[in-house]
Amino acid sequence: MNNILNEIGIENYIFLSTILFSIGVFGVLYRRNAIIVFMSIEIMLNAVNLLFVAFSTYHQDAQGQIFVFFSMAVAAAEVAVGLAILVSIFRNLGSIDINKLKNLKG
Amino acid sequence: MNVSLILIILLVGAFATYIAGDKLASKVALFFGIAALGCSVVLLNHFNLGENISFLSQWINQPHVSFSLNADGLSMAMVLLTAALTPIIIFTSFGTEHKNAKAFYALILFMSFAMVGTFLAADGLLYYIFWELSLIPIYFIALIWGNGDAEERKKAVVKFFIYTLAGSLFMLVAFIYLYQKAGSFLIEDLYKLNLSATEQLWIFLAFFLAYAIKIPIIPFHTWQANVYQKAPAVGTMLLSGIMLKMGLYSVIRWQLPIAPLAAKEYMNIFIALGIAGVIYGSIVALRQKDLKKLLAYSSLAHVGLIAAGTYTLTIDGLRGAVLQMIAHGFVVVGLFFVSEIIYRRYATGTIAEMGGIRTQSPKFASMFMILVLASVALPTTFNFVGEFTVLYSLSQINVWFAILGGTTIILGAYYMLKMYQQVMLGETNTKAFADVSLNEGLALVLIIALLFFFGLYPKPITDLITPSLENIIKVINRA
Amino acid sequence: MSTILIIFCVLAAVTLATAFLAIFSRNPIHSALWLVICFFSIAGHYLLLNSQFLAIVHIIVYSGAIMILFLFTIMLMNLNKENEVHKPRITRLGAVVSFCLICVVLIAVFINSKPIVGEYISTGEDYQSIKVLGKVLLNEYMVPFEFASILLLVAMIGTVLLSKKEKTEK
Amino acid sequence: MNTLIAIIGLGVLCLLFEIFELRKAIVPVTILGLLAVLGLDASEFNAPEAYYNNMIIVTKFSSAFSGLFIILTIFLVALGHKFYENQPSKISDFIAIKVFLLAGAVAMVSFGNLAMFFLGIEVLSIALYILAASSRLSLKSNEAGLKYFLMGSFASGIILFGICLIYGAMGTFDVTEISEMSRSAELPVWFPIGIALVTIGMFFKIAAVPFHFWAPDVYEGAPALTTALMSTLAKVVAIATLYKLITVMNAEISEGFQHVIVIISMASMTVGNIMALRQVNVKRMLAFSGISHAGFMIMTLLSTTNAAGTLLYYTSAYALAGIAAFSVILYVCKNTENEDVTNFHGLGKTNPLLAAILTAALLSMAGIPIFAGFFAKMVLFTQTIQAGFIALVIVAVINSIISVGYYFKLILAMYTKEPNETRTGTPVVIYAVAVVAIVLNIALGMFPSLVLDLLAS
Amino acid sequence: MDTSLTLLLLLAPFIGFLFNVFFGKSIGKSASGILGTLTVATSFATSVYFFMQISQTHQAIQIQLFDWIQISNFKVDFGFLLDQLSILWLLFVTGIGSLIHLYSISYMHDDENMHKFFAYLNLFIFFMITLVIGSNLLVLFIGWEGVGLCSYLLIGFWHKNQDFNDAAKKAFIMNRIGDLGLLIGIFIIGSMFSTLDYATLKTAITGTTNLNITWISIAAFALFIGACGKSAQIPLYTWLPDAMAGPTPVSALIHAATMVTAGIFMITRLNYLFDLAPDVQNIIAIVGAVTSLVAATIALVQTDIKKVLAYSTVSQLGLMFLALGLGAYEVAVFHVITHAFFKACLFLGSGSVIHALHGEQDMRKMGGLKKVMGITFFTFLISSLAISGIPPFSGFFSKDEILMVAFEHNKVLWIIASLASLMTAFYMFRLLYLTFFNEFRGTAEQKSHLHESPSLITFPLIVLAILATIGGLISLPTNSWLNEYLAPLFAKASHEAHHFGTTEYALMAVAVLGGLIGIGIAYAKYIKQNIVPEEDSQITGFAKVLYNKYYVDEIYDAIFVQSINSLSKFFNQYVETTLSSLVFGLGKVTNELGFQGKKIQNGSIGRYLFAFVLGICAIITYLFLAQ
Repeated sequence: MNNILNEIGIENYIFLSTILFSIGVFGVLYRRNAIIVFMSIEIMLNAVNLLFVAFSTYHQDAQGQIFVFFSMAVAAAEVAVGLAILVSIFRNLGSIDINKLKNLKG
Repeated sequence: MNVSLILIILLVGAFATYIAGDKLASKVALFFGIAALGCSVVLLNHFNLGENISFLSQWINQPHVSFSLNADGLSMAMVLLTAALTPIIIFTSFGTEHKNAKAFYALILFMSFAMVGTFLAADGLLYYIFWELSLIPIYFIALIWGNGDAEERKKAVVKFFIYTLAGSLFMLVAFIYLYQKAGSFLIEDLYKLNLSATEQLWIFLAFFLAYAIKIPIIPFHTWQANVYQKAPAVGTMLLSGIMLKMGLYSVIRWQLPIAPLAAKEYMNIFIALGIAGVIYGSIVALRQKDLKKLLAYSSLAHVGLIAAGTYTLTIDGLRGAVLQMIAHGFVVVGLFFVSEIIYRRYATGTIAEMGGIRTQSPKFASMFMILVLASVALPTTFNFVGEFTVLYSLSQINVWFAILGGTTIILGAYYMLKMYQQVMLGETNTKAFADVSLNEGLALVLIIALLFFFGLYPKPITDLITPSLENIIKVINRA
Repeated sequence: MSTILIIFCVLAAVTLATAFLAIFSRNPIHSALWLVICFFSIAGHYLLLNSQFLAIVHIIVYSGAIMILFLFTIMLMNLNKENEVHKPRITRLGAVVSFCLICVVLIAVFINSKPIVGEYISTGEDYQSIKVLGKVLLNEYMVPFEFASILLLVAMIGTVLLSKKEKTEK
Repeated sequence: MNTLIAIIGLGVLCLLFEIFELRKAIVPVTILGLLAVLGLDASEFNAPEAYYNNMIIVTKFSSAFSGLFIILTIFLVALGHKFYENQPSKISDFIAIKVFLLAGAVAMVSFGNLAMFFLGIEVLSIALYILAASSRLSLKSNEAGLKYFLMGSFASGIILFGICLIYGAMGTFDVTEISEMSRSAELPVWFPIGIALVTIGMFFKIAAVPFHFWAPDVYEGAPALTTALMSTLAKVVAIATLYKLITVMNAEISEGFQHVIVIISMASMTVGNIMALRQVNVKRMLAFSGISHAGFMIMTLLSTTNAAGTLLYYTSAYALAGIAAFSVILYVCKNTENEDVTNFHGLGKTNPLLAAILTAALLSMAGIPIFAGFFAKMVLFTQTIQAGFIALVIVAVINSIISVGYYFKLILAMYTKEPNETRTGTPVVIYAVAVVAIVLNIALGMFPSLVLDLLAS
Repeated sequence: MDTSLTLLLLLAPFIGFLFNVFFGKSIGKSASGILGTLTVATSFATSVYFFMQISQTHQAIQIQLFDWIQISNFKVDFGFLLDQLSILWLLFVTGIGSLIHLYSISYMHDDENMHKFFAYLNLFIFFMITLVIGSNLLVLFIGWEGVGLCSYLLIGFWHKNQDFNDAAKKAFIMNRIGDLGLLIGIFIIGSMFSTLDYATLKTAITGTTNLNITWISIAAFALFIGACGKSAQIPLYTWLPDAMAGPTPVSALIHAATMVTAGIFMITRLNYLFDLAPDVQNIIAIVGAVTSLVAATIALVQTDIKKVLAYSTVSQLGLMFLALGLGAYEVAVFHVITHAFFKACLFLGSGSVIHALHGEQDMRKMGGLKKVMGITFFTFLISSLAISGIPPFSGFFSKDEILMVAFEHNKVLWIIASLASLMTAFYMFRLLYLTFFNEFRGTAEQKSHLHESPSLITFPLIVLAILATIGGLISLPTNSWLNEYLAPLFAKASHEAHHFGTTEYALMAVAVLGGLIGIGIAYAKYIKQNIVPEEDSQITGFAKVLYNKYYVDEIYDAIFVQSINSLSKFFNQYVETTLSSLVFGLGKVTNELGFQGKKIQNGSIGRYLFAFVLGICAIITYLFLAQ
């Protein structure tokens, strides 16, 4: 069986992941809506997941894919906790604009 | 029996004092102070009999640090000074009420403990620990029991603490560097090191920063006058009587033998700095309006001379410096006690508010006069012996050093007598001034007696310190 | 250019475009929907790389669970109508700068590195079927697998803790 | 391994206690349980072994640090007894989360596989996000939680990316294999980049400059007990893990990497100390102090071969002092809205014992002898000079001097200002924790070899 | 035996001091006075014993008590040396000291602190004895400083008056300037010869050739500065006139007879050293001559009776230094002794006058006292004749020898000295006439109280007057007992070689004539014309310069005191504050940085993350792109 990467090249995956990761970073910085910021972080994690799978194929090794499972678990857990925090902020503040959260500074 | 006993006595004393409660604290502290003195005398006896009273035990394996206390003549002399002054200082405080006395006296004993440790330590790190440890009690003593405006005092004391700490941390770096070279902090191993000239210079400067601030040598003295003024009398006495000597002692014990090449190379600069301190301190003292500040600057002048003596690297310089250190310790404690006696009666340190005290209190006036004279190194007082030896050693380096350093006997007389005149003489003061009480008198007489005794017969101390100083000179000249 | 490469390029373009759109959309619901598409395209990549199981899991977890959670929250907070005022220009500029920086730096590093020469290894062994994955996960990776449960447990307790009202006992 | 299992079991037990309505017993039982775990941990100390395909590798390093974590957790749990007395329905959750957090921490120092490392760090982080935001009615706490969460997730993303690149380079997550491979062949550049990214992620966790911005805000906003946890346990775990990561993967520390470490260390110390000078809020001040301590701890990375003992000692000294300090802060600021220095005015008069303890703790952090903090710094300096970074040591020394400025601000407030309120009540647990922590600190100072030699090879 | 007697000699006054300090107040004034006197008398008796002994044995007595100071290359003992010179000094110190103590019993009787006065006097004697009998330079230095201290204490005896205190302080400090010189000299000697002991030093110096003359000269010069301070020579003389603030017996004892001669004693002691430094000797001679002239001119116009005597003392000391400078040590010693007699007598006489006038010292308010104070007048007259160099009084012999020596060496010096002598005669008789002749010019109230002083005061006067008369006998021009007695001390052959010829007689005649001219002018002015010096404000011209002592005090004040004070002000106001603010400044800068830094931490997650990203980029770039 042929390694699919002979067709595509691992570099391309790396570039794709990097750009996707960077988009995530960009989103985190760009948006002030906390939910979108969360989503951007999910994009970052997914970019890495993609790379894991690509490397998994590259090495012909299952571990990379296993790691993606853990990564997903982590993502899920983070989202759950993050949204819980967000909800309680929304309850207190009536908004999830992270620019309004500047009470702690100095 | 070894020297750690005296440390134990002082440390136990500090705890016992704290436990004894406010009422008994002063007496318990005095008891332990005297016990420590007794112990040190007994130890001296053992030492003179040639017994080994040093103490060595492994402490930290990696890095290699030992709990090593070494008692040679020099250390013993300094320990005796501390042990003698501690009970005297505690005794002088009897006339003043201190709130939270248990903590106050415990801190005094603790400080004494740390200072004795500094004098005895033969391991660089141990020495450094004691050195730093002695800062904490004096910080609290000055801060909590000091006088004057609280904000001002805070400023002065914090400056003092940070400043001295800053200096000593560089010393720590130097020690670590030395450890790196020698593989041990033990003084004998450090003495054996053969460092390059550049290394020695840096080490020397790092040490110098620590000591110049502690001693203090100009221009590192700016903390001194304010702290002396703000600290309570006891604190000032501890600072000026003993703590300054830690710096000078350390110059002899650590700085010079470890970095002799640098010391020799730049000797003139450091002597000149010391002498500049003499002249500068004296001149600044002339216009002081506060008695304690004036004494602080006089202290600056005197230690400047002592420091100059140590940097001559001659046996005379070192011997004179040590003698003068001890003498100055007693005199300055006496003088600060005098200022405290006045403070107790007039509640002021401002010289302008004094005057005309002599007619009201002849005994006090006489004792004050004697202390003033001792401070200006009148022959037959102990200070003369030291000052003479130091000046002699300076003259061996360069006559101009002796002449410039010798201006201390002129300028010193000028500001001290001027001060005495303004404080004590003149028309009888309108405010009543009770003559010294029995306790006060006793303390002063004790100090005066010691000054005269050793002024006429310094031989015991000279004999005690000379062999160890000769050893140190030998180490300095090893390369 | 082989078919696979073309597929890859299309998928990549879709992924990146939808990711961008998710971030640029004013309406959070739109963002979420763009993001779902993005996840699907990533699942497409997985399929391309022949890891079907992972692709399915990915869709189930991300699109099915996580994004639903997002949407649920958005609805709960009634955020769908919010017209977000844009951040001040300096912040946007900062975001763009950092995007460019991190992109350029990372890509530059990767380009700088030695290119992989020659054939990619191909053992021919099965390494990503459900069977193999299950064996690896439950044998070698048993401990992390169990430990992941702790992670989820903590998240669960935490979520409960954050939302639970205190009993006013006094 | 047994330690980890036991800890998890204990966490589950806590949850069960809630179900069986045994809330009163939770704290004591947990403490007892943790003590037992500590014993278990100690028994593993001299039995290094790898479990389950190298997922968990118990070494002296891991058991020593685990021991430290367990001790810290005991203190924190004990403090929780008082802290959560108004939230009885949640106490089991809080305690359980802390125990699980401990599990994550233990996993982080005893990982043998990057998966364990990643899961461990996520357990720890998620638990911390929750704890930071746990005061749900307080906007400050919410803000702290969100900030920490957002930035923490971001950092997790970076770490994950790093792990991915390592995997890409090595084709395995097993550290032993990675270590062997890193030694032999020519590696793709992914590996060092991966290491760098993981390190950066860990720098975030230990709040090193320039990844430190979250710390002051989060410390200030989070409930005091959580701040205590973050500034002691979390920081210690993170630096220990980073140290282990770098040593165990045998990442060749290039000269450039050393430079980076040196610069970050200097920057952390300087920024942390200078920023702390003008803080009014004590927690915030300690956050900056923590940043500067992070700078100190990072110095150990410069001599990876033999600095484990030093790191253990430094972290123990720092954490114990931190626990003691936070106990006092908890006591003083229990009923106040904020943790400003003004609340500490006159503590020396109203409660001399606690004032003395806080003073001792601050002195230890400032590195004044006989307290463990001094020896920690001293040993650290020794090692760094041995490694040849004398400039770094000099910067560190200058920073130590600056740090005295703000530590003493607090001490001055306690001793020179008049008290503005009378304090009543003597919470025994707080006293006990504070006293035990500071006694341990001083004991470490008196006998540094006890800890320093623990990890000597 | 010798040791214990020496100790008795030394310690008797010290015991008196201690006793007076501790019990003086309780035992009463007279008792304390008598005690003080007796202790000094004891010392005198012992001195006489030693004098007898040494006259027979010609053997110096050396006593070592214990080691004192240990220096690397030598050791200083606490030891005593009783030889011809020290015993001679002892004799007149304790002798005159006893008389003055006696005198003081009455003189100070009205003072509430009389016991203290005697304590100080005793202490002074003690230190003076130490100075004289010390076996090395450092013991001498003890006495040297000790007498300075006593001088300080006694000048400022009436310590309620701050002017007196200022005078005391001035005396002490000017002395200390000299002391520094002495110390430097001691250092140089110590390092050159590794000893400070007179005996060893003498063998070391005389026994060695090719000595380093430069250093010896420097040492000699330094020692001479010390002598200048103590013996009130230019430029360090200004303290002595001010020292008259002390009670008159003090002026007599310390500032005329004994302490101020310490410089001469020291130089005589170290004559072998000075002999090797001819340049320094020349300086000494010139300084001495100039001092004698300058002081004499000032004395011409002073109106304070004690000030006149003070300047006269300075002038006479100048003559002694002239002799020292010319190498005629025994001549200087001779003049020291005669001067001690007549000057003590003069001071005590003036004290008697002041006593009678209840403290009045201004000569313009005296006059005509001859009638009421016969004994005082008579003794005063004798002493005045003696100081003016009128034969056969003692002063004639000693002064004549000085002039003769001067003539031999240098005519200019001789002229200066002669001029000074002439002036001496003038101002002494001006003083005499203004005080004792004509009519009383004081208030009526004072006049009613005028009386001759009690016998306790007059007795010492008489004794001293007798000594002033016959003192010259110890060293007659042709047959000098003194020269013989002192001969063992001197390295060079003594000056007795000068055979008496016409030159000598002519010189003698010129000297006497000078004295007589001075007396004559004074007579013409103050008896014939009955001039009374003007009020201070009316003095003009050169007289004003003289009256204001050439404004030397003011000049010194401007140059030294003011500059030190302004330096002190400068240091205090600028240097101290600058240094202090430098240190504080560092703290402030850091603090300010902290304050500014707070602005960076503005709470915005965006900014934090931006920094995060920048950090990542920077690190990655540095690690992987920069190389």
